[in-house]
Amino acid sequence: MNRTAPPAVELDGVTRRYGETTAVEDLSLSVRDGEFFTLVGPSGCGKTTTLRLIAAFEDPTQGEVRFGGESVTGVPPEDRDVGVVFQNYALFPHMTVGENVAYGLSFSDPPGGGSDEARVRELLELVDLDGMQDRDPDTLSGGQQQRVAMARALAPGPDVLLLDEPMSALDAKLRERLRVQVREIQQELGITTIYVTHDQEEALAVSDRVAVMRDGTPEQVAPPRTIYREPATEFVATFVGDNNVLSGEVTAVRSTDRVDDSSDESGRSIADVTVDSTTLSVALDGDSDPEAAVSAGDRLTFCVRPERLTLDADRNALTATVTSAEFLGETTRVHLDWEGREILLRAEDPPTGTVTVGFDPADAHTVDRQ
Amino acid sequence: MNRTAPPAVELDGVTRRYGETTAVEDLSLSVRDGEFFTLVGPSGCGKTTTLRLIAAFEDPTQGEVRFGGESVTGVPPEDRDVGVVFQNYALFPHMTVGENVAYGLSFSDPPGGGSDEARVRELLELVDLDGMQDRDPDTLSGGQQQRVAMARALAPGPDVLLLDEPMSALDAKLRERLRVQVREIQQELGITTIYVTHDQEEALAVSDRVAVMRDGTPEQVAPPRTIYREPATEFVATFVGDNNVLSGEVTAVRSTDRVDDSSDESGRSIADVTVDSTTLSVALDGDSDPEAAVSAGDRLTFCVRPERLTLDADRNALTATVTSAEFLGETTRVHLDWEGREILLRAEDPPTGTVTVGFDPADAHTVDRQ
Amino acid sequence: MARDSDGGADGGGGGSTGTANSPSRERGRTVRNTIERRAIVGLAVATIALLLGIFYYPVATVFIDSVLVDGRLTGRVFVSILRDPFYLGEPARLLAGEPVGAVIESVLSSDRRLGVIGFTAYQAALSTVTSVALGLPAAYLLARFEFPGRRTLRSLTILPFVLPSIMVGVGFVATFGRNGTLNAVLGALGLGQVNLLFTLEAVVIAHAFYNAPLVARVTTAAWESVDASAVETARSLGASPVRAFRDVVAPQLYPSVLMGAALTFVFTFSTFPIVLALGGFQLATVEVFVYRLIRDLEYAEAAALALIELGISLGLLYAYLRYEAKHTVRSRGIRPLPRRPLTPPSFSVRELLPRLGLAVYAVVALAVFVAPIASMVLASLSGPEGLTLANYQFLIDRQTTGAAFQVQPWDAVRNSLLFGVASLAVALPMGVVVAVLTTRDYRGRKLVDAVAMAPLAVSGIVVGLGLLRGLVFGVEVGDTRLAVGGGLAIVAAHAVAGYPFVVRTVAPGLEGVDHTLVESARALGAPRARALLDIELPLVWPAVIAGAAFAFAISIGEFSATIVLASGTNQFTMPIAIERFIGRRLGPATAMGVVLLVVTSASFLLIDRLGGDDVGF
Amino acid sequence: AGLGGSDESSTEASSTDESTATGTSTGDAGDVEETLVVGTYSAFVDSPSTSPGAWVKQRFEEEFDARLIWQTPSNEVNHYIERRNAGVDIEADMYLGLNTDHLVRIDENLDDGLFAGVGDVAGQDDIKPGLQFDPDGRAIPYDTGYISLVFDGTETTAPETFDGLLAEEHAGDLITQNPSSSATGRAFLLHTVKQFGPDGYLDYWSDLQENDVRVLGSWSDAYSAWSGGEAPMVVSYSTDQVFADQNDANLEEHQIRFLNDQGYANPEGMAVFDGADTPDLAREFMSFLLRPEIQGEIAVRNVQFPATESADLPEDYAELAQEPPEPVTFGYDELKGSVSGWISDWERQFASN
Ligand SMILES: Nc1ncnc2c1ncn2[C@@H]1O[C@H](COP(=O)(O)OP(=O)(O)OP(=O)(O)O)[C@@H](O)[C@H]1O
Ligand SMILES: Nc1ncnc2c1ncn2[C@@H]1O[C@H](COP(=O)(O)OP(=O)(O)OP(=O)(O)O)[C@@H](O)[C@H]1O
Ligand SMILES: [Mg+2]
Ligand SMILES: [Mg+2]
Repeated sequence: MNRTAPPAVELDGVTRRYGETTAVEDLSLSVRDGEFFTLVGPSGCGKTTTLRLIAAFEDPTQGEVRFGGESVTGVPPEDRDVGVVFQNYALFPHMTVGENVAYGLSFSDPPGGGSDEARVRELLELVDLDGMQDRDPDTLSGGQQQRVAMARALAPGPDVLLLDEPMSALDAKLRERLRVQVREIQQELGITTIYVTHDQEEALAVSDRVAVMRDGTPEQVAPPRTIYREPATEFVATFVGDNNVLSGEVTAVRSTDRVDDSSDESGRSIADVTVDSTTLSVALDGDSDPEAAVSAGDRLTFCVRPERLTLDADRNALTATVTSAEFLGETTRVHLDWEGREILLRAEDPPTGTVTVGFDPADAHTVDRQ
Repeated sequence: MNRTAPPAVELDGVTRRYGETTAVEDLSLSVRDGEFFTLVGPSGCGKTTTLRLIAAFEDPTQGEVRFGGESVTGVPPEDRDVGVVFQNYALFPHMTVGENVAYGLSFSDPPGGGSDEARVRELLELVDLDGMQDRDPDTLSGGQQQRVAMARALAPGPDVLLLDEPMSALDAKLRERLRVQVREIQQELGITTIYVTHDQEEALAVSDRVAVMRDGTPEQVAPPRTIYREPATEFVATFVGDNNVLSGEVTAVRSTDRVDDSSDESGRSIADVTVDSTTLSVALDGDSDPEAAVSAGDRLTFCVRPERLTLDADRNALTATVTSAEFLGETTRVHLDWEGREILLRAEDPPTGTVTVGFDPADAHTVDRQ
Repeated sequence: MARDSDGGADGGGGGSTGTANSPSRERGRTVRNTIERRAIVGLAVATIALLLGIFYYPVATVFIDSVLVDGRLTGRVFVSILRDPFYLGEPARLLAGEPVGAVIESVLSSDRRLGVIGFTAYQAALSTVTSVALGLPAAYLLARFEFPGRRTLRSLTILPFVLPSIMVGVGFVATFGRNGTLNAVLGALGLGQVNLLFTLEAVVIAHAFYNAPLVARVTTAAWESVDASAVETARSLGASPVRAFRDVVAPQLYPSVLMGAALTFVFTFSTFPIVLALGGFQLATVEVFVYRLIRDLEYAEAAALALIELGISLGLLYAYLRYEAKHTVRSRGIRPLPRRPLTPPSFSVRELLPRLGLAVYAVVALAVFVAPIASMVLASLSGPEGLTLANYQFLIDRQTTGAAFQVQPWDAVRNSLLFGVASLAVALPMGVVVAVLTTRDYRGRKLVDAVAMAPLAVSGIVVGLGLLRGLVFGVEVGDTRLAVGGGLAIVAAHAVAGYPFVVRTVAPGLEGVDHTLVESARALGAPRARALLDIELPLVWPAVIAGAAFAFAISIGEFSATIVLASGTNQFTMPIAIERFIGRRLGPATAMGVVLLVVTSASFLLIDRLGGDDVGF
Repeated sequence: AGLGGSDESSTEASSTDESTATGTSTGDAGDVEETLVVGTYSAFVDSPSTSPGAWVKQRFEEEFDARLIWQTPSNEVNHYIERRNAGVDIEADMYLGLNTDHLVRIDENLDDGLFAGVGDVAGQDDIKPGLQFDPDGRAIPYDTGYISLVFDGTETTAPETFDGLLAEEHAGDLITQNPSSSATGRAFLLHTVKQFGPDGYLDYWSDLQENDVRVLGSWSDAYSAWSGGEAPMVVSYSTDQVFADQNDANLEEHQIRFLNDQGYANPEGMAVFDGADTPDLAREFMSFLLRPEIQGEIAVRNVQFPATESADLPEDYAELAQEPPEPVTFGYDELKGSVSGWISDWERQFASN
């Protein structure tokens, strides 16, 4: 990855309107060459539209799309070297599975030499559909169709791969395998991949960077860890993974206070936040600039991940009642009721009745301050 | 739930072929009255076909479907009293939300007496869509559409509810919220529910029992915890959640040996299994019948969940190299290479380089013995 | 919710006691359900009965003559036709026992004989190709471009369908004749004269006049249901717009284009008045001979010839239906291709070229479709001294002073509309039921489908005679003779003639409906008939309307059955009035023709409006 | 005769009940007065220019205190042949508009004929001798037409002889009609048979075809093509100028030519159906039609020539309606057994592909 090179794909102030609806608004994004870039966001937030703008299926109402630093305005889809997998698969209904996959090869030679036929076989193997060459798409199950669409898009070895929820109909195992494959192919060939998914875990697992979109604009664009651990907004905090968001008034700010022996960030200030009648200690982010310093009287919104809550803790202790538990295999998600708020907790063996949970102030992350 | 009553839905040796393809083969299942029964399995394993057979959208090539102990062969869908929610919701696009929900009431009186109108209101309330009667389905978001489909299926008070991946198109947040709702509605109404999902976590979270299907037949039918903790086959072990499967030759079997202070199963035998050149101790399941007792020389296949592997353990220590790590938010999935085998590990902060992992013999579960 | 026991479906499952329905309500529901449950079967039986009574039986009374001569069963009539080079051309010599090699050689030679049947097929094939060539650009225009009046234009494309051949003859002579508009224009442009009339070309163009709109309508519908994302995917895989069209769009249009082509072939294969009016006897088709033989009471040969004609048409339809079954794609047409404005957004070659092509096409269409119709209108307004309303005055006079046994223009209009609406009301359910039956999966369904299409393919002359024998004369039952005639019989005959169009338009629609919608309805308790009525039909409403328009058009244009079945002049329709008003001057007939044009245009606009925003076809 | 038949394309119009199952009713109107049902071709009662039907009906009913009902089945006399073949009641008393080959066709196809003998009809003796075409005495002629060429004198001058039509200068000049669907076309064909003999007419036709003769479907196809200027000559009736004059057309454009000074006569006859309900009334009607004043009026209104010598024709009628110097026609005996062969041979030659 060459960071000084121009971004592989860049959207600059792009807006796309459909009549009254604004699907994408003043969107600026840049995707680096060879990057695996993921768009997540609630339904209708403009993910598909963004991909369509990149693929030239739509023209921006305003703004510009650039590939490798050069404007591609007016360049038709077939000349953009993009591979696309649509949400509805868009398989060619009058072609067999094999013909679908081979279609893109009629415009270019298969990457890596070989014959078209070999390439088709190779790709169908990749998506676990060996021997299905001659089936008609409409005799396939939903997941099988989706895999054909994946194989078809990969066949010509595009420069940019646009994937619109390409695995929503697949089971976790297959999805993992495929995404690892996609990731591998992507790295091997250096394909820039822009991926839309509604599976946040998937977004975190595969991406170099993730853009969390909302109402046509990204709320945060960052590497997965940052998205998960330092969400920029409350929306991002709750949209990606479980989270407990609390807000209250800051009653005091103490600085350079060593919070806890497990905390290794000694330079952080601690705020005392009163949520309803309970006062909780929250570590403030160290790098917040001085002007934005939190002071008493501010309203602070912060979040604590469920897995950071510990049972029978003594700091920031909340006494709550277990309302339900969901067995998730690896852990159990426990729903607690704390003074009318829902608090989520992870546990291996779910407790029952009334429990006390607490968290290390350093595990709290501030998402808003007023 | 009345266990002496005949099963609400029963498939007896059902086979369904499409030309050359066998979608479902000699499938026998019985679903108890009021149970939340989930089918999971890889794409194309026959889940949808199974539901379609139950709903009479397909006829079995062989075998019989029984409702409440009586054969329903030849009974058309409209007389089977089943509610169906499809993956694509299949809302009637030319009807409003209210009309969609009311549709099923035109063939029977609303259960409980009341008027059709009251019933529609009641159901829309149930699915949290009060006041949306007059909207057109295509102005609703995916999640809302899904709930309309639920309400519509529930309206005539079906005996059995069939759900085919009703949430696969929704983002994780919404899916979690809805599945809790589905489960609540199901329990409130005590309705027998057969649920298809490709999301294993979801299957574990909501079901009374789960059937893991493969190639048209169930590999294991059991409650979620059993499926996760005591998978019957290697396939189940790896399909539901991550797992490390190892197999080797049994060199010794020691019994009534207290394995470890954390283990509370004192009655279990321990087998020493040699995998390649490493000998590992594996606790054998206590309830295995005497004839099936493991003896030296057997080939044993067992599995250990990644979250059961601990770093720097002294028992069953394996020295492996970290090959990659996937950040999943809550934890990180670490891929290790141990003598050419992939070993998965869960860690909060992924280690690098060479690590030693180990596991408690009681955390191993035998899936096969030859 | 009152559910308290284990499962069990009413009527099939066991053990269920838990529904809260009172027994009487339950019974009411059961009665209604029983009716609904039997609705499809009932309608199917009624349809079959109607077809048997109004079509198959009457037609059989004629066809039987081909094998039953003087009370004896014989195949000799067929043999003699098939051995007659006059009918069958060179292949006849095969049946006459000549060596295969010699026959093949002569078939390949330049002066081969086609025979009447061969020639008929040849001109039908030419007409089909021309109709497709003239229909596709129209489909392109209607499906892919947005412009004011698009919907009206699409509604009116069906007009040629209802025009009596005499009107078309008048229009064509005035347009393509020696002194016609075309030559006037060519002359004004300093180009040479063309002599189109009385050539095969004239006949072929007239056939295209009738059938290109049909091709255009069905193709437009298919084009509108192509999913844009398939095209986009092809583009992203490297296909240029032209390649994407060829590889992705075109294959999805083939079934419809072929359907238009198959119907065109069938219609032009049994062409009759147009060939003789615009071509001449040297271009005589099979139907001309069927007519002559029947007129001369040579029933055996006539019936055999008509049966051969039918066999060829049905064979073709069957082949088409087999193709359709294999190639119709369940369109997931979620997002149709967007229409482009007719005015080019930019002046690039890419934008200009197709529009330029359309402009050229517009000139051709003007000559082929608009000019003949305009000529008819002009003819109706012309007299010996130039423009006049005398011909319309004639209609008014005939209405006010005509004798009771003469055709009255207003009565004809009223009857046409009445029969049109009534036969529509019969043809729609018939067509829908047959469409449902033929879209189910069973062996030989395409054969059933083809047989159901027979009303399109049987010689009109045979149908007329059959109706006379089978219905008007009736059958002896005991002492009384059961005969059928009059308005109801006309309506039934029109419905039989029109319903195949409903089938052909609705069946692909039904096949394309997402089956989970129907399944959802049935799981909710809807019997098959209700699911059809509540879900499928509303969803394929545009196709239903399209079929309705065709069925209505067929009824409006129908001649031979109407005149046979009418019990008096007071049951005559517009085409009969036109025929009656033909005299030494064509003015009165063309005036009546214009009335027909106006009345049917208005009807079609109205019918299409009922179809809502997106009327397919 | 039966009324209420559901099939005939014309009856007493709106007064007819529209029962759909019939065959038994015998006319509920006019129980007292007698009813005469006359089958004919539609142009006789309903054509856009003039037709005698209404006038005849009115005069007859006034005088005879009977009801006259016109029936105009679309396939004309074949309709009654079909009925007889099927053993269904004929429902008409007589037929108007028979010609020689109808009789031939009937006799060739029905074992027991369709018509009764003429019997006692006053006025028969006035009929021009050459027009009687039924040797078996069933049909009486009531008018006749002569088939000739009509040509546009401003474009060409028609040749005087059949051979003249083969001249280079008349290439593509003539339009005629299909002999099986048009009376004029059939007459023209028969005229060539008359001229060249059964062995020679096909050769003549092959020369004609080489000279680009057009054989269109119906008389109106041909006439409208001719009117439109597609060709300057058309086979039509020798009364053409009567119409031209009525429409104030240029008579120069409507010239008549009798080839070889001959005109093929096409007499139209009437006959009573075997088993008619009111045969006497039918015969009274026939003699009514043969009366001089009626003959004259029919001729004018039907634009034909009267069948009788005694007809009262307007003075100027002969000026426009031309009679050939030498009428020719084939008699019944000549046509019987031959005509269909002649036509089908011609067809096979002309339309051979
Ligand atoms: N052709 C169109 N006409 C009108 N509105 C449109 C069109 N396409 C998209 N929109 C609107 O634009 C917005 C963004 O749509 P888009 O398909 O990009 O969302 P998305 O993020 O892909 O959602 P999902 O997760 O449901 O697929 C939505 O509100 C949608 O209704
Ligand atoms: N109409 C059909 N014709 C031929 N094969 C079919 C048809 N329907 C299903 N199949 C095949 O039957 C098998 C089972 O299909 P089914 O739809 O039941 O799978 P599924 O478990 O629901 O898969 P998915 O998770 O992908 O939806 C698949 O291999 C599929 O290709
Ligand atoms: Mg989308
Ligand atoms: Mg499925």
